[in-house]
Amino acid sequence: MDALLTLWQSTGIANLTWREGIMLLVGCGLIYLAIAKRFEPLLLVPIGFGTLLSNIPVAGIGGPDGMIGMIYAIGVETGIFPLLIFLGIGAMTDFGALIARPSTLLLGAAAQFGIFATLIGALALNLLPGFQFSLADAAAIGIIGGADGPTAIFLASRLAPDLLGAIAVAAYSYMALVPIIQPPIMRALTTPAERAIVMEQLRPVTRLERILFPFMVLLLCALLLPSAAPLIGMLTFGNLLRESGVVDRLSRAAQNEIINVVTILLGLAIGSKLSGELFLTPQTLGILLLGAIAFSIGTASGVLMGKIMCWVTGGKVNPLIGAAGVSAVPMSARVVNKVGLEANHHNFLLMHAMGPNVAGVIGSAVAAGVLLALVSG
Amino acid sequence: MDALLTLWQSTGIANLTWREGIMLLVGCGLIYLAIAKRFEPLLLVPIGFGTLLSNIPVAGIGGPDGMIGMIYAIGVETGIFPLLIFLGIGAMTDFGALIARPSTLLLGAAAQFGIFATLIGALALNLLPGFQFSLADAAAIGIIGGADGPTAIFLASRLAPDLLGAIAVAAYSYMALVPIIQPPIMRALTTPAERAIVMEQLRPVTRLERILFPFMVLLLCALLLPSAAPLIGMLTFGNLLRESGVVDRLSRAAQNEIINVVTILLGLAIGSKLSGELFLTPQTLGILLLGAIAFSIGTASGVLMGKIMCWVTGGKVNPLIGAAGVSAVPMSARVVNKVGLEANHHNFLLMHAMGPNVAGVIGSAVAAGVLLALVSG
Amino acid sequence: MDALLTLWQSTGIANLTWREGIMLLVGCGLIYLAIAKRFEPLLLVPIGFGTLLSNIPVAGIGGPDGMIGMIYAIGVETGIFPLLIFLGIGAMTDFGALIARPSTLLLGAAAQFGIFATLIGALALNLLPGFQFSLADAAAIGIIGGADGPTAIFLASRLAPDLLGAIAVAAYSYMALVPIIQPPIMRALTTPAERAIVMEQLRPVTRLERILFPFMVLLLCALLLPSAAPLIGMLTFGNLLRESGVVDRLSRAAQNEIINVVTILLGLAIGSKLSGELFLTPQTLGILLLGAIAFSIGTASGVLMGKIMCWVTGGKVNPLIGAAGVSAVPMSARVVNKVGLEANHHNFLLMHAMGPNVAGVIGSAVAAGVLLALVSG
Amino acid sequence: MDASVTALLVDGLWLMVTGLTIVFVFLLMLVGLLDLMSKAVARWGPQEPQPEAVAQALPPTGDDARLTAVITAAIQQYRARHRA
Amino acid sequence: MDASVTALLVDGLWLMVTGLTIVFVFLLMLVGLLDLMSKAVARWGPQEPQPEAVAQALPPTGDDARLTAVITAAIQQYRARHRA
Amino acid sequence: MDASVTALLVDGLWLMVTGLTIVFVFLLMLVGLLDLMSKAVARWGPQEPQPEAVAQALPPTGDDARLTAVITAAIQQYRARHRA
Ligand code: NA
Ligand code: NA
Ligand code: NA
Repeated sequence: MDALLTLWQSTGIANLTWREGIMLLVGCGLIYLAIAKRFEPLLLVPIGFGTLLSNIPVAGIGGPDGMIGMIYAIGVETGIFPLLIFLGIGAMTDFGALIARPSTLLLGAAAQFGIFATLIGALALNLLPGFQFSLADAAAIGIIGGADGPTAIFLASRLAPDLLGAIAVAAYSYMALVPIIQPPIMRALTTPAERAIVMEQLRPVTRLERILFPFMVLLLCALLLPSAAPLIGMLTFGNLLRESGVVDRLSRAAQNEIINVVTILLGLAIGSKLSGELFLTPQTLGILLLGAIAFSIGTASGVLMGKIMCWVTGGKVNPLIGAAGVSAVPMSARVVNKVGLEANHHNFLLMHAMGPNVAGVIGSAVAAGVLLALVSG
Repeated sequence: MDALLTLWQSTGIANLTWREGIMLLVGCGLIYLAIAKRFEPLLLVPIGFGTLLSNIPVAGIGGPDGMIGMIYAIGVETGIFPLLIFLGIGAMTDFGALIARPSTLLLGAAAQFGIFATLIGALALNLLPGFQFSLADAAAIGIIGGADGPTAIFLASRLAPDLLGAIAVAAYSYMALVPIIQPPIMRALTTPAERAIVMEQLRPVTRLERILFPFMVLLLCALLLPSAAPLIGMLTFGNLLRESGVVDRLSRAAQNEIINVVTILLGLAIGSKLSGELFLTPQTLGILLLGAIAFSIGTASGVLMGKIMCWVTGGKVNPLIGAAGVSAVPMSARVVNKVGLEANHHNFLLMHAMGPNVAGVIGSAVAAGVLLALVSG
Repeated sequence: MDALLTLWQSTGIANLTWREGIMLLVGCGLIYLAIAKRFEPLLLVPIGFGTLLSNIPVAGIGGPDGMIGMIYAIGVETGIFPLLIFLGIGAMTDFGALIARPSTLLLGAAAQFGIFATLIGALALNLLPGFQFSLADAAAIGIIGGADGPTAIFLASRLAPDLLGAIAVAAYSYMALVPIIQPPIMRALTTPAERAIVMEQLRPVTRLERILFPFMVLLLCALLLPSAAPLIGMLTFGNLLRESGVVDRLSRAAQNEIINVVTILLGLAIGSKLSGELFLTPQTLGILLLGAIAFSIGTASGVLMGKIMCWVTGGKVNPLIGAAGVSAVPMSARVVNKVGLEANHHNFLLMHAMGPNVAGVIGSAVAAGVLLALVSG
Repeated sequence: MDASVTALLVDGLWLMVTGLTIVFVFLLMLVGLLDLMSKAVARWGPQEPQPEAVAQALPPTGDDARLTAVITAAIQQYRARHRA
Repeated sequence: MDASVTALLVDGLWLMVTGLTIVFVFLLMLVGLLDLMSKAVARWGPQEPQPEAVAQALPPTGDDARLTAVITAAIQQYRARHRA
Repeated sequence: MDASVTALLVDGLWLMVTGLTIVFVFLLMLVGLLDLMSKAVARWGPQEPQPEAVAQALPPTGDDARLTAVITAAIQQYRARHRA
């Protein structure tokens, strides 16, 4: 009898709290979005399943002695996992369009306005009861506006680890929602004539330029903003592996083995931060709300900068490509292409949007470095 | 002269103990079985070589500062390696046959009787002089009857790390001996008429069922038996990666990169537990003996449950498929197929045996959870 | 104003020391050699980039809390990375030529003279002001003469971690320079008639011999020189994975996934030892000078041993193949082939040079074991 | 018979009974749950496309090894044919 | 309005201004640097070979696997020649 | 000449002599061991099948992926047969 009681008390049902129950549903919801709606499944399937595993009562898989807890300590607390993902992204990214037209970096810069506006918004939420965001919290929330998953995870793990779960979920969810969030904003801010602008073909880029490019970015980062060096460093290292042309097997390892294995482990580890105590708070609602605002403001400021560039160049730049400055590679570039085609059936903007698109990745890594330097310093 | 003496004293021969010498032979024996007899080579080659390296005198490769000792501490003590292997197995396993006919889970349940009978046997051995098995030791030995390598390693590393070497060797060796151990038992317990039974074709399984399956298993595990959650969790996670159809690159990483690399390291690490002091004891003989008994009892109870199901369903179930309930995927399913073909040349049981076969994997993971909850709790 | 000052003080320029500046140039130089001159790019690209990242002021990426510093602690201090590379090399190496003609092991032995001569040279440098090489330092420097990257890294990380950066750079640079360093020495020490000697075809080697080979090497190492067991053990383990023919997926994992990922991380980690304080010293100049001498002496002693074997066998051995005894696989074997072809257009020595070439790998691992046993013991 | 061993054996028997019971209860409940799931999918799930279509749709998922094997086989067949 | 929140908001605004400024300065300088680089490459860089030539020049790069393959091929050729 | 350096050099020379000796002894013994092994294999080892036979015998080894492929093929064959 006693033994049966012990047994019962070791079951999950007997120990299930309502928070855990809700988080199990949240985990299922994330996986549903990933599989049925194709919301960034590469990350959201592991995150969702990590949420399930971490919220199984008694098992403690996400705790300090549990498997996922240990993975978190090794890979996320140290920052190594998001950096390895950045290595893979560098090895997978073709910066040719950016090298051919460097001015599109300005579009990538403008779109970072979303980050800083959201930061203010997060601080303003403190006026409501129940919100207690510090400056570091606000900075970590703002980075959602960078539309760049690993950057958001890296910064949040440094500045606000308790909010990491909500921030990662918001970042990846909104990245998946880019095709829904962006088009209305793009249409509202541009005229049909602007959207129909056909841009000049990009010049070809030489191999030497491609090889020198990572060094230029790293040089500037080393001289001006060392706090962004881990992110920018791994991104440029990956890109050098790709473009050097002499280390193909390393480039392939970065693009496949490393990024795939790390994605599985990183997703599980983030799931361990989706626990009831950390996630079922008004803060999370605030973060989800602010994330949507961040994406919208980033898109709008990118498009507005696009309009300025259009005006300065005498109509040679289609302002739509500014929307790609939020990054969310390559989703937002494809959205730009689609909206452009609506206005002019012969207007293929994809290649032109790739410039601001990859500029957005650099832009948000730079913004992350700025926040790290100014907020934690 | 002095230096020559120092030199001589640093050689292996001068320091070789008889225990190390025998263990070097054991290591060679395991590799011989793996290469010449094809005994589970993927595990036994690394285990055998790990045994060689760990028993080289003076070098201390298996010790706390040696390479293999460190791998053991990182991957086996934490339980991470067997769990990652379970992830890969989940990603490689097609549970379709089980979903099409869930009742075969009962065959997977019955075959776990081998685990518990062996546990009693191990405790009974304490009546002989030289045996001192605790309840935890006995539980770890019993799990050999689960016929599932990573489950045995996981449980042994938790309950009886000193016996890990012998248990892992016994588990994989008997898995390789399944084609020799099982057929006589199967023939003894069934009539030719029973063996000739042709089963109904399995219904097709929809993609949605395949996707929901891991959740059903995990749900039950979370509610009833959280102690099995790490094993069941990684198995179902791997299976979801496979069946979701949206994260192929992660599924491939789990099936290849992760499982291959971990298998190499896990094998080496297990080899470090095959040291003379731990292995050359009467216990090891007992474990090898009990392992054979465990497999035999598991096979028998599976077949007997098959006979019950045959009787209940009015002869629709071929009792042979019960033997596949011990797991040892896919070896025992092929044994079933072979014995079935002997009785009836048109009787292809392979697909029907896959159901109990994968049920056996779940069954022994559940049994491991039970043992963890009841013995260490 | 104050904030602007803080900001300025957090930039890289404000903190850049001249040492860091020079090391950034050294890093660029290494990458230039790797890409433009094809100097062992697989290692020198990551080492060079690791140098850049580790010398970015303020960021501290190579420090104890930085990403590369952590990678160094986990992979290099423990010795695990070079050992995993040796595993991969074992899985990639065909020892057939050596098994067919074991006597070429003597050429691999002779070429190790470079190691010990350089060791003396390093100690002699202490006569000059500014040099303070201990016996351990000298041993680590001497191993450059082994012409084997991972062996050099392994030994240096054990005996002289502060010199690791310079030693690794010297080892890989001179390996890349083999086609320039070796031919003049080879021509100076041989007559045209000797160089024109056509060797007998190698006998075919059976599968069983290939499988037994790693055990023979490991057996001797275990009995005589346990201090070489980690290196020899992983090399022979990798080779067994390759030759056993029953674990293809593990062999492929060792040759690809493991070696590629570890190469990236190892290169970065070595870069962290290329810091101004450790590298910009007279010692480094000495190491680079001694490295060139080591390669030259190794080549010369290999060729001289080749001449002895030629004389003993009555002219059946082309002395050129002795030069391949330094290892630097497969570069030096190709150099031998080229110099042989110059003397006789039908003289293909490639296969015959592969024997001493892989013998050189074993030879320098043995020499490393000797140094570990005698110097640190 | 040693008293402590007897006690252990009693513990072991108890463990066997509870253990096997739990295993059976667990797997029986899983049988029920899977049956329920399959019925629910059959009733409310989406209309699955034709099995042939499934068979063709499935391969591109998951296993590269299989793909490689298939391709290799095809190549060898092709070569054999052309050699003959 | 809470004084501490006001202070935070002021901090945040300051952060926004400096932050965006740095982002823009950084990326503007990068624009300049990339322009300079491209011009330097165009003036002093090597004449880029024809795209086709590039495509053919790239593959023989770095890879040991390929090297092994080449050596193996050479060995087999060698043996074949000597056997014949 | 500095006394401590002289002592070091003496140590170094000693190290060179013992070190090279061990390397040579080790590799000489390995030569002998490999010769013995080859002779033993030639005398007692299995008759090596024809090279072609080897090539065909090796592939079916170990690999699970292949096993999976075989099983899958069997399944599909089975289904196809029963459907028809
Ligand atoms: Na961005
Ligand atoms: Na089982
Ligand atoms: Na060497």
